[in-house]
Amino acid sequence: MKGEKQSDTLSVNVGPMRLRNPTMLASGILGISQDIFERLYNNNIGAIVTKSISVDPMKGYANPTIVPLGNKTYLNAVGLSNPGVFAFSHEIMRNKFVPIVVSLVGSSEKDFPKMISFLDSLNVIGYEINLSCPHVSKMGMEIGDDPEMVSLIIRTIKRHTRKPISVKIGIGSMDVVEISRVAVESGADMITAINTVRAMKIDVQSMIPVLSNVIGGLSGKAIKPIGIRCVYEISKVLNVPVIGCGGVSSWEDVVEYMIAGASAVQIGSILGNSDDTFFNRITSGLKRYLARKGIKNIGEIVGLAHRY
Amino acid sequence: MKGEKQSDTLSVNVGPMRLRNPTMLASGILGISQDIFERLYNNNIGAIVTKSISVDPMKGYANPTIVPLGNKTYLNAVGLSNPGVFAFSHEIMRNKFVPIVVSLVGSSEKDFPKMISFLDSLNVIGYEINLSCPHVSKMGMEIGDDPEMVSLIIRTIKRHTRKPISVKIGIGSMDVVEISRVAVESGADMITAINTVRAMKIDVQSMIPVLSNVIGGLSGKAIKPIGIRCVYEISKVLNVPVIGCGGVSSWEDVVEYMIAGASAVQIGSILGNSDDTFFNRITSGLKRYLARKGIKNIGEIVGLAHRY
Amino acid sequence: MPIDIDLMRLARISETVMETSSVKTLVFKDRLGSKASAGQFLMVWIPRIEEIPMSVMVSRREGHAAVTVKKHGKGTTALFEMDVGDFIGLRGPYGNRFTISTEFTNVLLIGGGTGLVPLLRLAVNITRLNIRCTLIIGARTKDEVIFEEYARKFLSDGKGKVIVTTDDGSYGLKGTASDGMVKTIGEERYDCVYTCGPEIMMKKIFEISKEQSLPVQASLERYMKCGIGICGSCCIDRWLVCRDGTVFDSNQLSRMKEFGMAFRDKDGQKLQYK
Amino acid sequence: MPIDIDLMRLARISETVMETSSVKTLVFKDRLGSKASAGQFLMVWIPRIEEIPMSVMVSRREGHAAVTVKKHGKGTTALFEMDVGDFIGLRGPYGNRFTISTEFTNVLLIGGGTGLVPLLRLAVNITRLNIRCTLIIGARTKDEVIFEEYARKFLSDGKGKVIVTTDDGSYGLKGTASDGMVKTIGEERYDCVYTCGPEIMMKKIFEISKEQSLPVQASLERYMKCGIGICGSCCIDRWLVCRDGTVFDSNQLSRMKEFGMAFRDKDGQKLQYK
Ligand SMILES: Cc1cc2nc3c(=O)[nH]c(=O)nc-3n(C[C@H](O)[C@H](O)[C@H](O)COP(=O)(O)OP(=O)(O)OC[C@H]3O[C@@H](n4cnc5c(N)ncnc54)[C@H](O)[C@@H]3O)c2cc1C
Ligand SMILES: Cc1cc2nc3c(=O)[nH]c(=O)nc-3n(C[C@H](O)[C@H](O)[C@H](O)COP(=O)(O)OP(=O)(O)OC[C@H]3O[C@@H](n4cnc5c(N)ncnc54)[C@H](O)[C@@H]3O)c2cc1C
Ligand SMILES: Cc1cc2nc3c(=O)[nH]c(=O)nc-3n(C[C@H](O)[C@H](O)[C@H](O)COP(=O)(O)O)c2cc1C
Ligand SMILES: Cc1cc2nc3c(=O)[nH]c(=O)nc-3n(C[C@H](O)[C@H](O)[C@H](O)COP(=O)(O)O)c2cc1C
Ligand code: FES
Ligand code: FES
Repeated sequence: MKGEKQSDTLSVNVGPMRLRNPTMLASGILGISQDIFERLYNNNIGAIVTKSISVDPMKGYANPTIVPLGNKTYLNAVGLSNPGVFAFSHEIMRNKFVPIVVSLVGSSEKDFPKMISFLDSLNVIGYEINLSCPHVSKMGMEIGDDPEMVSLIIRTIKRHTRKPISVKIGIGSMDVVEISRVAVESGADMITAINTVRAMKIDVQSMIPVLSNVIGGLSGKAIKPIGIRCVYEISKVLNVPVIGCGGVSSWEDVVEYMIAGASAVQIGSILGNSDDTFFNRITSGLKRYLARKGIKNIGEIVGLAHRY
Repeated sequence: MKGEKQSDTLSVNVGPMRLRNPTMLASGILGISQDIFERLYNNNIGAIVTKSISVDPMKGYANPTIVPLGNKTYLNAVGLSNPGVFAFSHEIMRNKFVPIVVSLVGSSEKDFPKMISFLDSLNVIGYEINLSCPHVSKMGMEIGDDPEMVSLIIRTIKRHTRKPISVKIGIGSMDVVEISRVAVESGADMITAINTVRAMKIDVQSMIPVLSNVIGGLSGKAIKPIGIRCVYEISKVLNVPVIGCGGVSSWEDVVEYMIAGASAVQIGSILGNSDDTFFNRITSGLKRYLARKGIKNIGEIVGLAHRY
Repeated sequence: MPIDIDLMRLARISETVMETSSVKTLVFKDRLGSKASAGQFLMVWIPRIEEIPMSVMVSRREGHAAVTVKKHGKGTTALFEMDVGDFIGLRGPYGNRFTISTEFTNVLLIGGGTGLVPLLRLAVNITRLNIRCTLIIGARTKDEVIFEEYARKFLSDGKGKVIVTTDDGSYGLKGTASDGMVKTIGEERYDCVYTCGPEIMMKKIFEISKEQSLPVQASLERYMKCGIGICGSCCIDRWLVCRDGTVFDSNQLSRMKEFGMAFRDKDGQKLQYK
Repeated sequence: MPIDIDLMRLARISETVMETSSVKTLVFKDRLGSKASAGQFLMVWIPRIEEIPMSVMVSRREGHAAVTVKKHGKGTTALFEMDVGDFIGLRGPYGNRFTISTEFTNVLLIGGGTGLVPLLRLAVNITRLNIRCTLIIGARTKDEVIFEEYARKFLSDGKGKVIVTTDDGSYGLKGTASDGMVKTIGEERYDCVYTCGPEIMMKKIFEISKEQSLPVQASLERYMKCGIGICGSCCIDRWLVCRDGTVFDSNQLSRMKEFGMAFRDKDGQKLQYK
């Protein structure tokens, strides 16, 4: 798959998924509305990953849930608020042309077949399993740090769907390569790395932690070098397509992730600083870069850093 | 210790160490020259932590070893280069007035008594044990992620010195609270959190990882919210003085770390962006803040965020 | 150094004004807020309680901004109970703004409740351009009429006029704000209708305007978490109210299936307006 | 957007000049480098091989900078072997600069080897201020004399003069650069001595100057990793060469115990000059 030639400069194969370009919406960003998905797709995004969906609706935490820290860096503890799989399956029921990956979150392996039964017949190209939300107990990182639970969840999901699944990992208390290995050995088709990194902000004047949940996840520019490292480490060791995520804000960042080993790249918080031309600017930047280097298809740069 | 009143506004007790103000030099920053230590002390720093010293001299990695990433954020893989304990004990032999904490690094528990035998009779106020360098195998994080090794090293050190020791932890593949707990139960007097975070940077034009070691550690502004979170988590759960470190560049950052639970705060990479007035600006900022809040001694703000 | 409007800043409340028994204006020093355009909002942090979007109110004091809050749930009640000397956190101002064409000669502003806040800011700008301006203040009952005195003062001297409507007829015209609208557009020719308030009211106004081919600009509200186009919670059809709005024009409004019909709850579920 | 000099930028070598069999000048487009002051240096990345400090050489081409490298170890050899079209990475320029007083009328510049690089930049500035300037070019032997032609050209027309010394007498004055210095200060009165080159040479020059009460500015070299005052590897006594230097004046030099005596190795061990 790596380096495989394509007719089109930017089209990529991400495991069994074929995308017109390597950009994807990161989960939790603008991720609950079919109308918004269509707008983003019309604005040239490669694919959508939805907000993480749970069996039942979740209200999430009180605000502040999202705190800009400056320099394209953000802290959030949304608390996985989502409309639940029932309402969400209605949301995307009329999806015709958008390549949608549904992000799923659950507190036990039993949650996942329930959700898949609602979603599997819809126009959905795959699932991303969120095992790495750093600030919701019993649903995120606590599961991602438990290899047996990870394995059980993935094996259960694979028995209930033939669609490709990516497992989203984060900086928890297990080595990223080890937890990815567990995921792949249990049947994951792809790995998404990384989720936000556990972090915190205190307002010094009021002496109060700003997030209502006190602790949240760091995203944006600050975590890019960490994400690049994780993608490099995982893709160098494991024979699995990796989807890069964390701090992408320019076409150069997309290239950096792909050279590190990512087959596609998710874009999240930066969308708060961008407009409808964002993905066009990314794709034309990528095309110019490839032309300058004389590269026919962007897949050829995937993992070039593994030489070092 | 927390909240204990002091005659002087900024003086703090950090476990058994008493400092004139809560600022300390982070290990590895300008950390090999007694002349520089004296200059920093004359410029009003509270204490010095030296470069991590090993039994034998270490050349470290080839350059580039330090890569500025912009916005006060840095990536480094110096490779623990240091002159070795013999040369270094000569370096600080004539130390009269600088409160020096020597950072120690080793590849087995046997290394530490050797180094202590050179250092313990010198004018040194304590040791910091670096178990968290994220990019040197067999010396850094690999040890920090092994609770039995951590415990063995600390118990060994405690048998060979009566000086206070701090254990420096990082974001590895063990939970920061758990590894701190192991350290404290093994006899550590203090915890320093955090070291740099494993990260990487690829130059997209040449498609080459910039650090000669490929992977290094992220420091500076980008990691501050992660450091704040770690200090909060550790100090909230464990009854041990915590020394905050990571991304401090202003007096507000010092305050944020202390409210999170730090008894003192180390300052590292930002010194690349500062001049001789830096610590005076920090201490006068702190004094103004305390005056405005009507606080007599800075120790009173330590851990105020634990209310939440 | 340029100031990052996204970084939360603390502001000390320097003055409060009780507008009604459940509506209060809080004034505070905030240079960025003082320069906000009509239609923009601030994300207001009530420490440890909530962070909520609030339209920026005009403040007579240089370098100061204000918000006018109506007691509602947890967040607005806590804000309402704040007093001089208390601190709030601020981000923003965010969002787009009402636009005014210099070719306009007479415009109609229709507000309900705290929806009047952005319209007052707008009215100030409009009168500065020597455009005549009629402001309809809609309320359920006499006690809930706000800003009337203030509006009458600066819409005097031929600059414009103020019409008050109450649902129960206890003051001014009996009827809704849209009833007031029907009456005044029968009497005068307007170039544009600006509105902010309960969505059902705005929907009605939009429909009346459509029949009359009157252009409308409406400032909408949706549940907001980030205020900066990240979370998606404020979406209405394909638009984000925080980023593409809060102000939408007739063209956009007519393409919205959800306007006046449906909104999303805190968890993102779509609910119908009753 | 302001350009961050710390962020590594790639530059393509556009021209090379062989100065001697082991010294080569590489020219590349780099706006920041082209504006460097005399005494400043760039951190030059030779991808996958090394990153090393290099003084910024004058370049005649607008918007271009250059470095002149002497083949030495791994890094300098790789750089020396680079050709037109190859890419290097750049950070900086870093460090302070030589200072010139407008009251000076005649100054002496003494350089050895690639230490001439910052002095050429300085000489250009000095002659622009209509200050006379004598440049001593020190070399071990005739083949190692660099920049003579270039220097003679722009120090002509009464702007100054060039003295070449060779240790073996194969060209110019026989002797070291400091021998040349002794001779010329016997003949002319200088207001200041500027020097860059082997430290033993600079130490000698400093001592001669001290006897004559001549102020000195010397550009020093130490092992550098970061170039920006973080790592401490470049320290000499209480100073950091990358940040407090590279240029130090007589006052500082006289307070240094390590100047001409000791330097630190890659691991930070202090070694004595032989
Ligand atoms: C752009 C904009 C400008 C606004 N300007 C004003 C103003 O000037 N004065 C004023 O009094 N009110 C204003 N509001 C409404 C105000 O934000 C809500 O009344 C407030 O957030 C309710 O919070 P609560 O905790 O009191 O209510 P809750 O008890 O939490 O909820 C009550 C209802 O308020 C709404 N609401 C709650 N939280 C939010 C939120 N974060 N964002 C949007 N709506 C929410 C929902 O409809 C919810 O059902 C504005 C809203 C928006 C979107
Ligand atoms: C401010 C400054 C300006 C300089 N300008 C020039 C110049 O214009 N032209 C030129 O040819 N040389 C210059 N040098 C010297 C040049 O940087 C070294 O010769 C080069 O770094 C050697 O690298 P190497 O890999 O070839 O040598 P190695 O084989 O690694 O080492 C040989 C010796 O070179 C020195 N050295 C090695 N690495 C460094 C380093 N990172 N920083 C400083 N010294 C080092 C040490 O003394 C070492 O013992 C300058 C040095 C400094 C500090
Ligand atoms: C507001 C917000 C909400 C998020 N919600 C989710 C989520 O529901 N599921 C998930 O897997 N990741 C979630 N994330 C993490 C992002 O998908 C992404 O991994 C992270 O933000 C890093 O990418 P970025 O730096 O481009 O934002 C969320 C991030 C943000 C900022
Ligand atoms: C160049 C460099 C070298 C470092 N060397 C060491 C070291 O030897 N031992 C150690 O414990 N930490 C070392 N660190 C980590 C710092 O002590 C500190 O934990 C980290 O940089 C975060 O702090 P900062 O953001 O203030 O730089 C080094 C950091 C840098 C940037
Ligand atoms: S409030 Fe978050 S996108 Fe609008
Ligand atoms: S080279 Fe690092 S401090 Fe000077």
